[in-house]
Amino acid sequence: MTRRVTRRATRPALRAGAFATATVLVLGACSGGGGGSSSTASSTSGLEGEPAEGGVVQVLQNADFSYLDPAKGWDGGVNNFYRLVYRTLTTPASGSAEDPNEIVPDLATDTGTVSDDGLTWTFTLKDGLKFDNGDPITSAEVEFGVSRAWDPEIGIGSPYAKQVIDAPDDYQGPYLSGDLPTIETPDDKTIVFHLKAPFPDFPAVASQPNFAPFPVDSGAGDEFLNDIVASGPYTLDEYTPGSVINLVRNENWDPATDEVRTAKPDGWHFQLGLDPATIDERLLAGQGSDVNAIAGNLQPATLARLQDPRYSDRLVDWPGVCTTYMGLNTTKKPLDDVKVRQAISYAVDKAAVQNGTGGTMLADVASTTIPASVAGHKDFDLYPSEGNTGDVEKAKALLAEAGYADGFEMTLDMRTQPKLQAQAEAVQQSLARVGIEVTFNPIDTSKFYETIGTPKLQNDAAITGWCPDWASSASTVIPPLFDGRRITDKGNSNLGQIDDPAINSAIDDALAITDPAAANEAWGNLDEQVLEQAPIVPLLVEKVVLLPGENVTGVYSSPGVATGGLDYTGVGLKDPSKG
Amino acid sequence: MTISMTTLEAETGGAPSVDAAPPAPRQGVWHHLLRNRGAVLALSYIALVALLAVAAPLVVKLSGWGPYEFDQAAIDPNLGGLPIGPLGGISAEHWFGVEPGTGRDLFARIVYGARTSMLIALAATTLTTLLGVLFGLLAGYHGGKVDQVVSRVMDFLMAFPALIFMIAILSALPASNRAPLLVLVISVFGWPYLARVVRGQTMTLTQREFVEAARASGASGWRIVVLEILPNLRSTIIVMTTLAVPGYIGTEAGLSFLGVGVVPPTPSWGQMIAQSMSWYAVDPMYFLLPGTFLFLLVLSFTVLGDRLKDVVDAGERR
Amino acid sequence: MSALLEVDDLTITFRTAQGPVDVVDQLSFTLEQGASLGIVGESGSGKSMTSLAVMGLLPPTASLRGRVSLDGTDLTNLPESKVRRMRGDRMAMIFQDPLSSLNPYYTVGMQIEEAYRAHRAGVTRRQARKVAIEAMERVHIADASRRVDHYPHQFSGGMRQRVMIAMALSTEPDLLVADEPTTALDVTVQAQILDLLQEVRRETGTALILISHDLAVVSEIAEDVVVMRQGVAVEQAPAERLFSDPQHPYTRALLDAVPRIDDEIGELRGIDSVESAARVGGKP
Amino acid sequence: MVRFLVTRLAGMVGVLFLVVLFTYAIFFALSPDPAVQICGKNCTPELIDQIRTNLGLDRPFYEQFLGFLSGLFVGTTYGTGPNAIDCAAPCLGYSFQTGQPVLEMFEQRFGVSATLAVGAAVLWLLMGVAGGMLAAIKKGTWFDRAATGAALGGVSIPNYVLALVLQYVLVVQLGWLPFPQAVPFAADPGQWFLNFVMPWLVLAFTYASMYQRLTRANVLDTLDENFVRTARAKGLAPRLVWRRHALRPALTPVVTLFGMDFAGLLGGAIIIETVFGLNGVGKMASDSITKNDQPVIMGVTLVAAFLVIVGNVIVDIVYTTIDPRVRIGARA
Repeated sequence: MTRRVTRRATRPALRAGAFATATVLVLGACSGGGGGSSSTASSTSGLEGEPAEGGVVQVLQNADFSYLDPAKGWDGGVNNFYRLVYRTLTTPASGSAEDPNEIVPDLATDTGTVSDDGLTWTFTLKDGLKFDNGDPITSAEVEFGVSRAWDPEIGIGSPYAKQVIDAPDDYQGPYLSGDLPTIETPDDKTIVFHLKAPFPDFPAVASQPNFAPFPVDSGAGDEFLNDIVASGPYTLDEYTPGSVINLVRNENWDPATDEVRTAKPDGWHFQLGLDPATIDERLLAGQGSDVNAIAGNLQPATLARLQDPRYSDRLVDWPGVCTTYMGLNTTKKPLDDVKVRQAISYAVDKAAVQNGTGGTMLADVASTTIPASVAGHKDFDLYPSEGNTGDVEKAKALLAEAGYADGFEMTLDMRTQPKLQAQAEAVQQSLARVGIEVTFNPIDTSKFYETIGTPKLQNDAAITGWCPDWASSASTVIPPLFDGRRITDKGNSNLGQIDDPAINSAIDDALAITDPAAANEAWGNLDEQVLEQAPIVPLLVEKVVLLPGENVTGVYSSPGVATGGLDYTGVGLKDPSKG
Repeated sequence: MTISMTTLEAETGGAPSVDAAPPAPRQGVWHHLLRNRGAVLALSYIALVALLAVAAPLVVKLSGWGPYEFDQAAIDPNLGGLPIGPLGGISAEHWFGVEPGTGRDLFARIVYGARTSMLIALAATTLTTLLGVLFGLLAGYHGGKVDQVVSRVMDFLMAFPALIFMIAILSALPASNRAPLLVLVISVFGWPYLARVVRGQTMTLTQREFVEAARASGASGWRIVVLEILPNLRSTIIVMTTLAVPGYIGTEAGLSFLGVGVVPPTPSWGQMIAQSMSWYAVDPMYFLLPGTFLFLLVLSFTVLGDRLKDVVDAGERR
Repeated sequence: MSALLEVDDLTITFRTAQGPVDVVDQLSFTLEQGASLGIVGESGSGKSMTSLAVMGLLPPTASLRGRVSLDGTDLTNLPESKVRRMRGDRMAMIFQDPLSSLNPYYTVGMQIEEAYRAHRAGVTRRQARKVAIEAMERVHIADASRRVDHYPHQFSGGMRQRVMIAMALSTEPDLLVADEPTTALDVTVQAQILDLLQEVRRETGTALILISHDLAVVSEIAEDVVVMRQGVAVEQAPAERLFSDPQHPYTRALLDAVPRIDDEIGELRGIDSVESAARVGGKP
Repeated sequence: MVRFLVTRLAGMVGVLFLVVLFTYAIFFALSPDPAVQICGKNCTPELIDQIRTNLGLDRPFYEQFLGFLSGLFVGTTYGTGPNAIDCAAPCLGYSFQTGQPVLEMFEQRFGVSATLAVGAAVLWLLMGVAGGMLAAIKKGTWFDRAATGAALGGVSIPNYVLALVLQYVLVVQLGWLPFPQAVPFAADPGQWFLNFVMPWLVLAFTYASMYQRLTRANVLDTLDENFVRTARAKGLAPRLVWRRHALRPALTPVVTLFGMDFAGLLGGAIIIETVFGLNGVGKMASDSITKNDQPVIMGVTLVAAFLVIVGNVIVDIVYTTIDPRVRIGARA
């Protein structure tokens, strides 16, 4: 069965609207784009033109990728990279596709066929699939690749295979336990998965990085730490951790088998370990090979320097897919009182949080859990205020009703990084207006998730973010954040620790809906239902603001692979001889 | 560099010798200091910063903005939160302009930052001096095994890559109350530099006639140390301590700069400079102001220490 | 024949924060070839400044009026480079503290050679070394050919002063200025060094200026004595007359302070007071 | 000499052992559980336990410590079975966050740091020592006053403030220099120089100021020494007095201080490399502190301690050859 998802309200194409107030920044091309009605709105004058064959794309990056091994890595940055070197059964559509949120076939000929009971999914592989060493990719290699997810040390990436696919309780991956019996490979082209329970979103699960195929018995221990076996259009030429990744063409990749990747450039050169400020300076200067450079989000301080028209042509501005929110721990007094939580929802000055994050160019104020660019978004604002600066009167009234007219004290878990600190301070200041005194519990970045994900250690509130694992549905937004039965001792993501039977059953209902459109409507309504309880305060959706080099084109957003950022698969150079 | 302990290392070579006459009377030292223009300027600036630090709540009442108050009207949300107006938003409203992104008043943050700098530096100085004098006296007076142990501990601490270790240990420790931790960590690595000098001078003094005389008359060990030896070390301790203060101010700022200093939203100059780093191109005032305040404070203590040393040395030569 | 050294109306002025101070005031004396002169006075009387003025080694903060002429040449009018060439060649000097006066980083041999080679152009190292060893032998340093390669800290105080004397004599100067040469030494060694000075003076015919706060020391060697107090020569007389018939009250006081000297060799009584006086007046 | 070396080396090993023990104990007590970090985003308590067992993290402190120590000499293996990771001797530890032996991470970044350190050292010796000597010779002149004032400012200005000021003036306002990034010498010597010149200057400036002050004071002190007076009394040419008798004693403490400072440069490099975004060992240290990558922090601390201690020993040895008064073995 093929899933079709209704188009989102806003396309992740270039949007000029946010610049309206910055006079010089109004893009010349916005007349043609805007609104998202046109399917080709994702190009501007500076980024026009089809990518030509050849050249090397330069990627300037601060941090190294987490892991080259797709069973280990799982985040917006590395997932995007994986698509250059690995293929999976399915994959999110290219950023340039009509609906980039859609899940489309990749190694498989379609997005899978489900049995009537919803428990068995069957995929058929395309012809002509090969690894970079020329060996054919068959169902055995796909099975082997997936089964690595069960290895306790290697399978630390995407959890969905383990959560959804049925497996023996003591199964520990191919190296320790051998073949996984619940994945069948009746012939070289067919692979059959047996699930624990029906999971209509299984095609999205099959797009997770750990569905990449690997030669049987490869990849034990640290084998894939510094080298890989590629199935995508590029393969690893050089890797110096923390400093350089060089990709060259995988000659055994057949473009005829791949509808997603255009793979126009001859290679990719990742320069890692660069300071964010250095990256911005280089992008601004655009010297030498930096005309072919792409990078992540610009720094807030850089935005003020983009008033020069020579930059505005190249500037890319997309809505994000990750919600920044403040979780309110409903097990703590007085946050167990819904009126107090609603009061906080009213009191928070979201505009101040937005400014601390980098202002209107880097973030949109959020009033919902599901971001506008993710399927299932419903537009509502339960706690509105003028200019999003907070409604102090309403908040005070609610506090008085709850018996806290004089306010109270609460502790906010925070990380001491400039942006996160500014967000926390903005919340602290705005809550002070209604008498709520916020003290900080600063936590080292590396320990932050461990702390807030452990209910025993968690304090009253914490500011964090959530990105959907795929943008085709909100099934990876609402359940992890609000399903009371998913609260665990460690690694908990339901920060509000809300356990409401009505919400729980509504989640079950929504998960069972097989019609995507109906499911999305259900998620949107559920979002509203949850926020009436105010277990979290949605704060922002951080945007994507990029400044690609002037020779770069094919710049499209991918909500599914790159959490709203630049989709590498379409990127190419206008003139390969440059730089 | 303000963080390296070698600043102290270099100065110990020039520490006043004890062989000369008893220390110049305090009055004399003040008298000489107040006649030196550099010393007076340095003292005035230190007094000003100390006054700002002590009276911070009053001062910000005068200036109108507290250190934590956001002023959204002072920044431009469409330009990444850049302060509105020239020179980082300097105006009658905000005397030193505002912080990008939040619009917090820089003057108030600098005034409160002075509290952090002064408090930590002075606390660290006090603790370091106590430890340094105590262990220096102990090792120098007792000699033998005690000296062996103290000296080995000092060697060990001085061989340690102090800055790297301070950063590492502070980042690993719980962040909730960093100020006492900062003081402790700075002092633990700081005292050997004073103790080494005190130890050497105590050893010399212990051989001197008046100490031997006191000992012969049956005075107890501590009595001799406190009444006979300590007064003779006074000028050394004062000079070395004054020269160490700028090091501690710099270290606190440096650690805050690297993100392991005091916890926000408490302002600290080092932290402000760290945050200003990404803004230096568009809002240079953001780093220039706290940077200048920090520079002048370190400079003042250095000048004061230098002059004090000159005066004490000259007193001893007379 | 003119005198070897003529000091005429010498006034040395120091610039200080409190204004100019005359440390030597209108001092005059003469010294014949091969003669010996003692300058006596307490600390701060200007005797050391006088010796430095003779050598042309006054500190830059001092200024000088009057004449200092060696063999008829007025040193005060000569350019520094010319004075330098005479210094260490025609006139040499030894100092109070032989340890700090020798450079700890170089062997004594090297330091003696250096003095010799500075004034003898074209001398090879080998020749200079031979001169150094000879000079050391002349001042009775045993095993000179080996010790020439030792460093100053490997010598005892008396031996170091012998090295200094050897260094001064290596160029066979006409005038030797000895500024408190025995003050920093042990009592027994003091006598040896004084004997040595007498001996080399007899052997080489060098004129000697001996500066000391100690009349007992001066009385052993000097033929004439100048008594200085606060920069002024209060009495100038042949040694014998000065001791037998002091004219100035200050001279008498000095003589009284030192225990009577009964014979020429000197029993060196009252050593303790000499020692402690030296301690107070000397550099710590 | 042999005995001296043996004693010094034994002492060095002892101090290093203490540093290792101390550091290891502290991080053992304070660090977040590496197993939790490895475990990733979707972790279960069982998985954490499993990883702990696999990596030997559940063993008692002394066993883990001994394992680390033996890894230094004979290498070690992390984990067991098919997923075991080998770390060859000298194994400074293994970063599970980057998936690299710590030593390898060092090797990759050492070049940048060494370039920074050597360049800065050359600059600061030139500026500091020459400046100090000139100021001493010209004591009291305008040059002396200017140089002394600059040095006073130099020791007082935090180098990150100086870095920002220079960057603002030279890069943003005047555009004379590029925004610093580590360009390999082999790639483009001109660019290499232009990119490193500002980090060199900033790192060197504080040290240069310190050395200027020290040199000036030492030279002035030495010129007051009796042996310099003796040299002048010998009638030596001023040049010779200066070079032979004043400079060598005056510079001896500078040489020893230089040894220690150079060995301790890793500390200074942290800030400079962070400010200028140069990917050297210092940057690696500050990054791993942010990420709490314990094995890397351990490794950096150890290497830094090693450098300082070796620096001390070298200084001692050099000292014995420079200063004849220091007999070998006399300094413990």
